[in-house]
Amino acid sequence: MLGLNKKDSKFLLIVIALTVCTPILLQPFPEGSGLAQFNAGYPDLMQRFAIYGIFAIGFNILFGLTGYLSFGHAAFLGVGSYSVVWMYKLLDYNVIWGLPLAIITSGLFALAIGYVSLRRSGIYFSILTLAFAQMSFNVAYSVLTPLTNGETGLQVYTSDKQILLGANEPNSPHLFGLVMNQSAKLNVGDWVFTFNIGYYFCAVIAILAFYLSLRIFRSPFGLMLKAVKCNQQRMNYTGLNSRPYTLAAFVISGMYAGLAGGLLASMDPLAGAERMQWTASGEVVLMTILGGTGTLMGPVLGAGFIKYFENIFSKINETVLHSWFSWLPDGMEDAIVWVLHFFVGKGWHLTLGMLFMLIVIFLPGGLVDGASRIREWYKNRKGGGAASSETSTTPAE
Amino acid sequence: MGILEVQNVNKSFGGLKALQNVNLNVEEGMIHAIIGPNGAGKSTLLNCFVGKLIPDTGTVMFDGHSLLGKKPHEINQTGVSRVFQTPEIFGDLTVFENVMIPCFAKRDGSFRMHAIEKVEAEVDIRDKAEQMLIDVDMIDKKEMNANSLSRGDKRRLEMAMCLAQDPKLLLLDEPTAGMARADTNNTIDLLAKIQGQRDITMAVIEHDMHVVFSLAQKISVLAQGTVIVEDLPENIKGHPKVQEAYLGGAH
Amino acid sequence: MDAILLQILNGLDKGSAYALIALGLTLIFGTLGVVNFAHGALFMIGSFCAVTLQKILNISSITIDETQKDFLGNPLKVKTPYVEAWFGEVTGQAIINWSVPLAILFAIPIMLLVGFVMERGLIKHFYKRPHADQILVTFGLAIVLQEIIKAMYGANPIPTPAPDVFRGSLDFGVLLGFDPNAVIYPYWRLIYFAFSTVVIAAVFSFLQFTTFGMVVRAGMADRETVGLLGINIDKRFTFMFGVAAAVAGLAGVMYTPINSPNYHMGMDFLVLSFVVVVVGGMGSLPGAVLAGFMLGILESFASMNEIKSIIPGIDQIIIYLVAIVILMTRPRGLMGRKGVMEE
Amino acid sequence: MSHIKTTRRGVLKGGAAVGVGLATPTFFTSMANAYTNAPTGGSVTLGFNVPQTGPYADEGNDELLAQQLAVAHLNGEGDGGCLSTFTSKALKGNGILGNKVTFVTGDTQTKSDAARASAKSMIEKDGAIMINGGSSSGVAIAVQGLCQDAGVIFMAGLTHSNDTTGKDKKANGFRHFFNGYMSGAALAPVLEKEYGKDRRAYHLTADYTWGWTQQESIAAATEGVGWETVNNVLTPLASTDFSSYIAPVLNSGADVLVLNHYGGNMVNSLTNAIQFGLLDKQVNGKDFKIVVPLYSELMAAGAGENIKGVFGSMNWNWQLQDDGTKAFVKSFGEKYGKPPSNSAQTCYAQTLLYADACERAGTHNPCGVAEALEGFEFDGLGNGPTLYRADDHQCFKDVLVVKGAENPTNAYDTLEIVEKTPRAQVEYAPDHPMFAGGALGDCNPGA
Repeated sequence: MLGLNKKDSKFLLIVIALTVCTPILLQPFPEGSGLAQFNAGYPDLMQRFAIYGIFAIGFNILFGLTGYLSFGHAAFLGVGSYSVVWMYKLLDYNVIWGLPLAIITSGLFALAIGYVSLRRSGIYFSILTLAFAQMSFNVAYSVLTPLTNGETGLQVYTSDKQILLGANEPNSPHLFGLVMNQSAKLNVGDWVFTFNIGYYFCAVIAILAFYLSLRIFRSPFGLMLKAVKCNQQRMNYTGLNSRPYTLAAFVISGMYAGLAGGLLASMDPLAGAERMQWTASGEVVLMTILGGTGTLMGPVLGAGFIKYFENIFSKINETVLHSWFSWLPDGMEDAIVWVLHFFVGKGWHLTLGMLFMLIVIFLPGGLVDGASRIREWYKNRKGGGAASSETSTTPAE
Repeated sequence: MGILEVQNVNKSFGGLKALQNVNLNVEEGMIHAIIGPNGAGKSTLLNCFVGKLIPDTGTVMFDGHSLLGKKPHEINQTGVSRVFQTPEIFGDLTVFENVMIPCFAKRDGSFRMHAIEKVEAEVDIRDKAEQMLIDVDMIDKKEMNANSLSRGDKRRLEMAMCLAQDPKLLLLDEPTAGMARADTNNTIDLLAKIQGQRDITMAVIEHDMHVVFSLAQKISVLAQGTVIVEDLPENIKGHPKVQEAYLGGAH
Repeated sequence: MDAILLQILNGLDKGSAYALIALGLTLIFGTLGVVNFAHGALFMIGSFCAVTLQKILNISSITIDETQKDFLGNPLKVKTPYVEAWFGEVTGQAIINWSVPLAILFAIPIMLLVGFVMERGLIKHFYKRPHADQILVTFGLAIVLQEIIKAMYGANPIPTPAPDVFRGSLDFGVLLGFDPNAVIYPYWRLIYFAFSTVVIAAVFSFLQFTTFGMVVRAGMADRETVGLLGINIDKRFTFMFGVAAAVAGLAGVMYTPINSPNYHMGMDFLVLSFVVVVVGGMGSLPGAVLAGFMLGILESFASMNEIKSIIPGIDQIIIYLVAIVILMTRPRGLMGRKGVMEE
Repeated sequence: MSHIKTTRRGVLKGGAAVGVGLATPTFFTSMANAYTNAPTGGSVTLGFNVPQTGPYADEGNDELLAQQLAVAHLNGEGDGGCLSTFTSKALKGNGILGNKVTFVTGDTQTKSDAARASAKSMIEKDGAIMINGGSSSGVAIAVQGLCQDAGVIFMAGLTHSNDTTGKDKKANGFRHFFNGYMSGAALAPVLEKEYGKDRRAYHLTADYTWGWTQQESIAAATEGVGWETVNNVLTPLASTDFSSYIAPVLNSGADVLVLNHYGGNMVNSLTNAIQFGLLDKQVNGKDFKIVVPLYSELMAAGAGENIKGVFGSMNWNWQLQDDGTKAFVKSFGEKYGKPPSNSAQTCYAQTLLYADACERAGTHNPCGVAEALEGFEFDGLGNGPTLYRADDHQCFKDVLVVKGAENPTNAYDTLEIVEKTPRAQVEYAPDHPMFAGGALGDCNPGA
């Protein structure tokens, strides 16, 4: 199917099915129950899963395949967002103008930064990319304010030209009239599922992005990128010029980042400079490593994991904790709430930090490693050792 | 005319003169061995051929073109392949992928953006890579991870990778170093077979005199950074200068 | 002229902070080959050693004073630190006043211990793992450490002043024949500079002149060979990790009077210290120190009005710009060794 | 195409009303509700969006405590706080419009992106009908824009930039806090009185939007009383050490240093300035002085003794003696054991004001609430007689000029009130040039 072998086709179909069903899968608990707090099936978070998934998939093409660790990919995210918002300001709210521009500008930006940075390797490369991104962030926050609106973030004002704006056009991002923040709801018993246009728009693009990365992984080009990571010396003595390969990977992953940034602005028409800060660059690095570097699905899982904690755990406050444990005797309730409050709400960072450590200590291959271990354990339990030898030789992707 | 002509090459590192006025002429179709005691400059000389080092003075001509100032991948594309002392392979990839990469390099040149094509669909590349593995007798290890191979297998794999490019000149840096006698003999047979089949010129650096005299059709002896003798194997054995170089000069 | 002199002083002072932090980082980076994202957290913990000591010294007995009212109109609880009760008011207050210098004594064993525990308990298992895994685990550790500090002390900066005798500033200009007030520089910053220089010198001489240091340096160059000689290099590396943590911690303790410490100060310095180490060159201790001072001085110059008026915003990007220029002209930074962290 | 915005909570409860609970799936594409997150089922959800991680986490925590207190008071729990002193008597202590008040919390991280994400989650997931809180102008403006689009009311929390109710004002957003212009207008006469007309000021300004509007305001106000602005130096946001910006100050001929910094920046720049001994120096025959236009209790705590004698302005302070303040401080202090900060008071007052506006409007509809708040005059919440101006949704009230206390008796009276600048003195026309551009637009009820 689509130029994929049977195994990959099956894999892609599973990914598509999961993506389509996300609004249902992320909503496992009925409304009003105490556990509804853990539901994640609301539009904004689902959109973020898809968008940061794209960001991480793209980053993985560079880092996972070539081993070049960029610490400045957030710069491309920011450039993508600014491109899209500028198109809103100049033309209209149709995202069709901004997204291609986001990919192009971030691609050019990546070409320039990559051309310089890729002259060095290892940590020197990482620091060069970091320096470029931090410079971009600092100037975007201050001296480039006319272009970026600085601290406030670039947004559309009523005084903006918007020369293509039609009389009946929606006043928020849309694709030819399909308004991104529109949703439909499905009520099944106590469950409510939200199907959001913006999410499905992101999901379609994310699937395309995933498919493209799958093709790259399976292509001769992908093989060459893996060769860069393995042994650049041998590569050069085999008549291959590693520089254009790495530069191409850098630009492709920069374009993915630009697309992700553009989508962020497509879901929410504001582009803030913080998107370019080193913490944002670091976040995608963490997502990729956490999920499983060099695997196809890992970075997406990592992205979902971090965004889930950021948006769900940060909202569990003491009142919520008390409501969960109200069935306990008072003293015990207070004690449990007191202990737990260090890990949720304002303490969500602590939980995240501890999970980073636990995962990297116990699952050297990241979340994907965990998934394949579970699968293997399950298979062993079911069918004895026969199946395990097969799974261990093919890396989980 | 030799396919590789080296004239008056000098190279020094700081105050140390590693190569002094080296002249070498490797004739097409021959196996040419370069021998010499430790520290004689053999590896330095080899590095000057492949673009890793640039000589301070002198010329290195391959097939009528200068190699000086060219990058390693450009030199390789003109038809020079190198086997390293410790095998340089793509450790995390499978044996088959290892061999496919040079096949791609041979067909597509030093860079091609074939990002949408599929490796699986490249029938000619796959056929050629399989043939190479059959040639070096490793087809049964095709799907193994290259890191998990034995040292001898790694070296055979590296040989296969170099041969996959159909090089005009194959440079071998101590191809049997650290091998057991049986493996060494296998390697000798393999090299002889290759040379018989494909008419490749080879330059071999080697310590093992058994290997040298089994294979070489011509021998250069390098000592203290300079070529002291270049002659046929039968003339080398008893040559006084060679004995002097190996046994330690004037003593 | 006086303006330039001032900025050189500033640059040396800033540079000494950068150099000190980078020195510890490059010990870990260069000796152990570990990308330690928790190094900023070590600096922060050093600072909070000073805060903790200050809090300990301020532990008080509470008496209720009926004549005074607190903000709710209840009788005021008057606090008297036990230190004052035990040593008399004058001595007690002096001890509290000197809490930052005293914290140095307190911080060295704590930081050594933190370093040992960190290395033996966690980092040791990551020597053979990819750098990416090291980044993730040390970043996770950094978050955990700073969240613990946040849970203990809150997010707000905590003032930890220098002893009274070191308040105010020295009028350098008068000594050099300028007008009064032309070149003044705070006493504590001068002390910080001197302190940094001493610590840096101590670390260098330790590595240069002791057998222990020689082995460690040899180990940095070629770990396997030293291991083959039958020397237990691991134990020494553990100790070096402790030393690196102690250097970071001391930098933190002494920094507290300059800027009130807060729980995320480590993250603020993290990126910068990596830039300094890499600009200095991987695996080079003198490189890290040199780069620290160089970036400090250039940063100070870039913040001069005369320069900002020519290139607006130059002070925002100077460090990164210099880093790019240096790494482009010198592939391994100022004094980097070949093959360290180049893959 | 019309906007269709729905939330699960709203749907659920709406669904329940028409008899769902059956297993039959029902599919909604639009809602019968007239506005976003219309409360059903006897409770109404407020969203408290404050920084819980990052440098302003303590500020955010204080805001959160105050908001929780406000919710308790609205529901008739506790001592009722300011309900008894508030001049509007619409609130009965039985929730809002009979609906019990509940709340959800989110973490802004003091980043526009994260703040918008958490506000969205409260609106989309939890059915919050109003968003309250925050501790920076960038975040306030970003979230205000979001609430405008989503059709909920936004009450801004701590935001001091002129832009929040200037070029970035929005019909659904209201600000109880004062702004840079007001700081300037309140401070300048006091500074003139204390330090004289003939002063030369050197400004250090945080290089981002808030810093610029603050600097512009204070420079204009001090120039108005005859001061000269010697220099204005922009400092990078990421700076932690300001020594290289402070070192040249003494040589510039200036005799006053104005620190247009906030939060950690201000704590560090003030600490650095004191280290350089600036306050011990004399320039032009006058004692050197430092001014910090915007103070907060937490900044004062962070800077410690360094604030002694340094002037600044505040929105409110717990040491005020009016009934509203006393009631709030008593209520807050007894519950949490410390006096509230001025951002806590802002968030508390805003929660009450929102509830009161709902009661007076008789609806939770943001348009009705906005209309009730526009032009609303009241007293008894601690700030004296107060007006929510209809033109730009800026609140007008007395502004406090404070200075660092010379001899604080405890951890909480480090700032002392110098003057309560009357409201008339800090008022300005809605079309004042510093607030020009932008438009409120129309209120958006969402549905």
